[in-house]
Amino acid sequence: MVTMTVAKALNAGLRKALEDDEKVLVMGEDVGTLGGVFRITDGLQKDFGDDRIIDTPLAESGIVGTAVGLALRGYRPVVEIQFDGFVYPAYDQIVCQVARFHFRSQGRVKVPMVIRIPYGGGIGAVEHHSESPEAQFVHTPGLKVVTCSNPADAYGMLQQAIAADDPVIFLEPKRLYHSTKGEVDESAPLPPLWHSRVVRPGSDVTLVGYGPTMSTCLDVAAVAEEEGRSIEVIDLRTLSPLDLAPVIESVRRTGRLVVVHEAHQTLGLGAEVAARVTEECFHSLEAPVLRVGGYDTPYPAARIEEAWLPDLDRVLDAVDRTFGY
Amino acid sequence: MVTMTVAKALNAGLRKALEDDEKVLVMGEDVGTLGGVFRITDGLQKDFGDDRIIDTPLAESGIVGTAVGLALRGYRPVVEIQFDGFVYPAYDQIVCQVARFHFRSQGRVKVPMVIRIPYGGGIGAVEHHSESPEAQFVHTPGLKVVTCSNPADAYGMLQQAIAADDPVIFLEPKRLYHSTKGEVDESAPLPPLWHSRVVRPGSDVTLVGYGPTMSTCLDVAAVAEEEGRSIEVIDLRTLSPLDLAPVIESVRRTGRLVVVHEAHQTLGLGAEVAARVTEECFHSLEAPVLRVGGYDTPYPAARIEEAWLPDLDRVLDAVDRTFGY
Amino acid sequence: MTDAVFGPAPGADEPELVQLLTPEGERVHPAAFDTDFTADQLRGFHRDMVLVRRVDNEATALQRHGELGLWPQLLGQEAAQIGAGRAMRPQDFAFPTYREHGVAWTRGIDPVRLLGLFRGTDQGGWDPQDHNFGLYSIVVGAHSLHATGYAMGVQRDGLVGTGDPERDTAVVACFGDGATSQGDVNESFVFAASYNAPVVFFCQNNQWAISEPLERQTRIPLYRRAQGFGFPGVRVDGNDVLATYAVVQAALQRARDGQGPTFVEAYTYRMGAHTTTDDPTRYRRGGDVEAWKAKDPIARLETHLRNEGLVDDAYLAAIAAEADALGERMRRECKELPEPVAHDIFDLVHVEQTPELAAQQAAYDAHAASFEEVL
Amino acid sequence: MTDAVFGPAPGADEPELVQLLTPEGERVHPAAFDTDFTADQLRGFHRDMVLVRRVDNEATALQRHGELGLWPQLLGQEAAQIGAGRAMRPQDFAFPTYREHGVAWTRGIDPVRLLGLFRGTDQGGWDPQDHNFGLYSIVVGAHSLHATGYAMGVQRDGLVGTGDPERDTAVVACFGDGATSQGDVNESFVFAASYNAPVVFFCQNNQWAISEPLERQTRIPLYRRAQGFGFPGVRVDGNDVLATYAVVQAALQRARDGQGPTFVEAYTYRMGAHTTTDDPTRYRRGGDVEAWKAKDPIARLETHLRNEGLVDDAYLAAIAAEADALGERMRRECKELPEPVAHDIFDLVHVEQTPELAAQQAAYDAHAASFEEVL
Ligand SMILES: Cc1ncc(C[n+]2csc(CCOP(=O)(O)OP(=O)(O)O)c2C)c(N)n1
Ligand SMILES: Cc1ncc(C[n+]2csc(CCOP(=O)(O)OP(=O)(O)O)c2C)c(N)n1
Ligand SMILES: [Mg+2]
Ligand SMILES: [Mg+2]
Repeated sequence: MVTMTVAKALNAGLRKALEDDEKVLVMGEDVGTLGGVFRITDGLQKDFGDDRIIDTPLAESGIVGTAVGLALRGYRPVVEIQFDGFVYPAYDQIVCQVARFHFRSQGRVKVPMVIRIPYGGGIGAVEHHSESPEAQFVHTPGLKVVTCSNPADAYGMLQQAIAADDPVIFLEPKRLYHSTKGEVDESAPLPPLWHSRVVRPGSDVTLVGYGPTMSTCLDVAAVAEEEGRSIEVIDLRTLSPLDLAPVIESVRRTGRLVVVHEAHQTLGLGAEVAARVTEECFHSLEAPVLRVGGYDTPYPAARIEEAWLPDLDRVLDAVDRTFGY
Repeated sequence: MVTMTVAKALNAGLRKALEDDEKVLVMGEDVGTLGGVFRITDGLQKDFGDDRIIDTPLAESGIVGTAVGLALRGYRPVVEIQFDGFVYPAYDQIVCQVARFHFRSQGRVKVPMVIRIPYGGGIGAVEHHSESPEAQFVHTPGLKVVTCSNPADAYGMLQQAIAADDPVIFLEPKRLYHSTKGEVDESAPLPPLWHSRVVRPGSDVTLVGYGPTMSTCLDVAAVAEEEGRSIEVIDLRTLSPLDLAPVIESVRRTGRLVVVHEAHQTLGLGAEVAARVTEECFHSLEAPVLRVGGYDTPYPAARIEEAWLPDLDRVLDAVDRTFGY
Repeated sequence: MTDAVFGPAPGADEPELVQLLTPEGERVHPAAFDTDFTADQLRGFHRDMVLVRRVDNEATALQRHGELGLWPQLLGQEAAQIGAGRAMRPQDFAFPTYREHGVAWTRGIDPVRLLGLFRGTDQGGWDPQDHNFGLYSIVVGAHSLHATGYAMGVQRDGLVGTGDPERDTAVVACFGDGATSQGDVNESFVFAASYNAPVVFFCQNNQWAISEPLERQTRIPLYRRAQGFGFPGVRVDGNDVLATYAVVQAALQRARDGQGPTFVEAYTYRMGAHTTTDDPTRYRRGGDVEAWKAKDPIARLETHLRNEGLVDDAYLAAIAAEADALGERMRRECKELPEPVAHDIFDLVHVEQTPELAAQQAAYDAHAASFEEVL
Repeated sequence: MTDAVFGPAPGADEPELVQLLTPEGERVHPAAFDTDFTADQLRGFHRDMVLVRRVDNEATALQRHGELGLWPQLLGQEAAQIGAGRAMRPQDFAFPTYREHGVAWTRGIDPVRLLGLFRGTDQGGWDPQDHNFGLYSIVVGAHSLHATGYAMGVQRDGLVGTGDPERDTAVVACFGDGATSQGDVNESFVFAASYNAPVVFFCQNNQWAISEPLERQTRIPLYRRAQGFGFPGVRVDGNDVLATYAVVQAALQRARDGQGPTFVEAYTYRMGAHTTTDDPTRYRRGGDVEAWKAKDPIARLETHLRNEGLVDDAYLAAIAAEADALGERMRRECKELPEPVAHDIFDLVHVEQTPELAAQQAAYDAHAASFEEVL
């Protein structure tokens, strides 16, 4: 058991993956000498060489496109996109190429690769540095999409994503990189990748989040408890496939569900969770599923991001509203 | 009143817009001499010259990016993307530039432009030619997204989209281009752009579609009527902003709602409609909102596309299922 | 255009083509790239071109008869494709566009396998690994990056510059003149140059991107694009199979030797429509087709072979018969291509199927079964 | 690298820089691009550079004091930016990146307006139309296409080649060495060449893209990229304000005259960090900074001005005092920048607000009000 930050856990997970399989490569802008702008790849080039830890030209489509070629040649590239807002130049490669190679080839070809994206807001950054692009990838068949919310998951899920034979979008809540510490047992078996997880049991309302919003969700549960309300908190972890079994089981008990994410509310992941859970739990629901997402504006200037992002108050408010039906 | 196809109506609408405002430009691959691969721009270059009807190099990001520059210079570019599947190379320009210029400039700058995208399946095409990318644009703040399902709307909505001061994604159901005829009154006032419309009144179930699925929806209503069920059919027309007022009004009467689209079901537009309508009509709903979308696989080979696309039977089946709760 | 301050406009003059065989079938010997061919090689090129032209004609006819939804014709580009394809070694890997029927032929892909994509029975009818030949790429330009990445993999495998002809490996990215405008293609030049990757960019300049003439994409000869990225570019007569072979072979050898990327512009002409749904009469310029007909790739080699006494009427009749048989087989086997099964697609999305897709598959099956019961 | 078949590798040799003023402050007279400057012009360049360096230092300090979230330093690139910016006419339009504080200065943007983006109070503090200067662009390369499109608009407005210096208009796209790898930038070369658009691609090669050295992006001098697209490219000493002015001015005039695009590579060095969050000690190579210090853009012009007797201590002290006052004003006014109001953002998404956003705005207002009541 070692205590480490999310950033360090990701670094350790990458290191382990590089040690375990010599076909694993890391590539992206500034991932080499610099160790990445967030230092997630710190020290890796020194230890694994620049054939495996590859600084690339400044072109995201080029990075993902050449990673596809490397995967076709039998490698397992782990691509770093420097910030969420810079994944869009690679969108065509991700959505039309990465996601479809296996399908187009009638299942003959594999393109195992991981696209790591530091995502989400709350770090006071300039525009294009605080986005939550997950819904667009979840809507895309052929991609798997996961996100971690703590060091243990960061360490374990990244290794499993790299080991998976399917392409995985790995979303890293950048706000937690250096702020969130936790215990990581590097010798324990890795936690399952494709499952969501109840992180706090409760009986009155179900609260679902993932990645950067998990700490808000847990804060809400703590505050609500003082007010006498018992909230069950679930960390989705895997966004595609969506593992809603624990959510459905929970809602059948609680009758109420609130979903939280930073992505824009319209067609954010909450819409899908609401639609599916309502279909599965129609007779159990005491209130409609409520969503707390980023507003449907572009991500705003940093000095008002806290008003824009889902926070304790907006989530608590939604919890309250579920009792108003 | 003239009877024309959707293709011809779009051509007439473009021609009218070009006549009305000399700042309107048309640009894209093969839109000039050829008149576009679907002939939507047929004859325009001959009449308006190659300064206004602009054949572009083969680069979608370049097309949209230069259109942004033209809009900043005071023009109103109407961009043609040759097929839905080729919009993704321009995704960064659309999502990070077109959609945000006004916002980033604190409202000082306008980028009036229309991006026309022939979309949807059912034409027996090879891969990348049958996609429904609307959800991704609806999730993007700063874009407005509309689609037409008949010649009169094609003619009127396109002109209004071009006249709008905001960027508009204009989705054209390519399957209807030459197959669907209807009356167009070129002298009548244009129909409102930002409103959905009840196209067939009914009382037992509400059925919502748009663009290429409208004829299926109307067929479903006709068949259901024979079975003694009265279906109210609504054509959304505007996907962003979503005009759900008529849907909500309808569901409050019918208690049942089915949403149909070709886009992949997960995080397709149906998810948002379901989430919002459930929130607004919680106590009126007799059944959960059901969705009939494309399956969550890449668009398949043409010989099975009919099994993949929402069709009469799958929609009827969903209608039936709303009575099973 | 010349400028007092900036000097002459870069590279707008028309260059010489590398040519080994004139349109009249005369063998010429350029200083660079001259190559000796055996009689078997020459006859082989001829046979290849005759057969792929037949493949193309047959597929076009199949489309007319409603058996295919679409067919992109290669007519006129046989020499470029056969020359480039035959220059490859088995271990080399090619990433094609949608029109690479000739290259596919040289990689041992049965022409019938090409039809599935256009018949709508599949989206890629062969295993790229079996033939070292990628799937046809519909999105213009995207695969150029795949080729470059694959070449980076070859480098990491230690398979450049070993000196072992059985092992040293090169990669080919095939694309058209229009594709050179795409960001992805230019990014592949950046990456290939930056890593000195063993990739040959093989551009068939057939003068058109659907209805748009070359001038819309570039104002200088296309092969000079490479200069801007720091690697060599060459224009070769793409209707001359010998020259295309020689130039591509040299470029591949450079790549295999570890000298990095090369751009080869095969200067040719699309004699047919863009695809069977295209109507070139709307945009073609008078006389072009006639002028290019005089440069036909097959006719010139046939003249040369006859002049050299390497083929006679009997030989040519035998090849024609082989083509007839191939055409006949294509017609038959096209209709026998296995119909896709909707049930299966849910298995093909991922290597490891998700519970969601399993559920959709089950729902699909139940829905389909409910009809079988009714019928 | 030379190749027996393909000849020498294209353009890998290092070129001469266009230079009008040596690092030692000596005025030289190249055959092309030599230009006469008035004393006022020379003093103006000097003042500009001193003031923007102060702007840059002040903003860096403001970041250290927590008043800005981030600041991308221009230190070392003053000559490149002032030279290019001053070469523009009022009617010309520039599309900047995020580091263009010097160009912004020449377009009459109050330096305080630059701070909002980095303080987090706005995402663009000026009206592009008022200054013919676009918003800072964070997405590397994207705005190069906007510049090209804008230039296409200028063409359509009939404002090239009229011969009227008040009307003929050129457009400048500013970007860095790293940006040249982006598809968008290369596509802007394609479009600009295809339409002969009046745009100058002004590339500040400051040797680094964050931690990545120039060699990762290109293996030949960057200005030669333009050759591959058929328009001229020039490398100019980006630490020489006179040379940069002269070259950019000539390129702009070409554009205004209707001769199309030009690529100008201003060869310079980023003396500071990439931004205030960057740690260049992790990647810089020993001696580089020292070597470039000797080429300082301000020092060399100051030497020249002194040698020519165009400035004296009193003059320089006055400029320093002006810089102090500017710095002091920036410190004060930075803190006075209006705080953004969350309510307002719902009004800024569209020209015509949607009912959905009106509803979200109302919900936001109600939520915010509920706290005001509580507090
Ligand atoms: C990204 C993308 N945009 C547009 C298209 C539509 N399209 C198909 S082929 C083609 C022209 C291609 O021209 P070129 O690269 O010269 O190849 P050729 O067809 O002449 O062999 C276009 C525009 C596409 N397939 N992909
Ligand atoms: C599309 C995109 N990818 C990545 C980044 C992150 N990023 C910001 S600046 C930079 C380096 C830019 O280098 P260069 O173009 O040389 O400009 P410089 O900063 O040196 O002025 C990178 C990678 C970005 N802003 N945009
Ligand atoms: Mg072509
Ligand atoms: Mg730089």
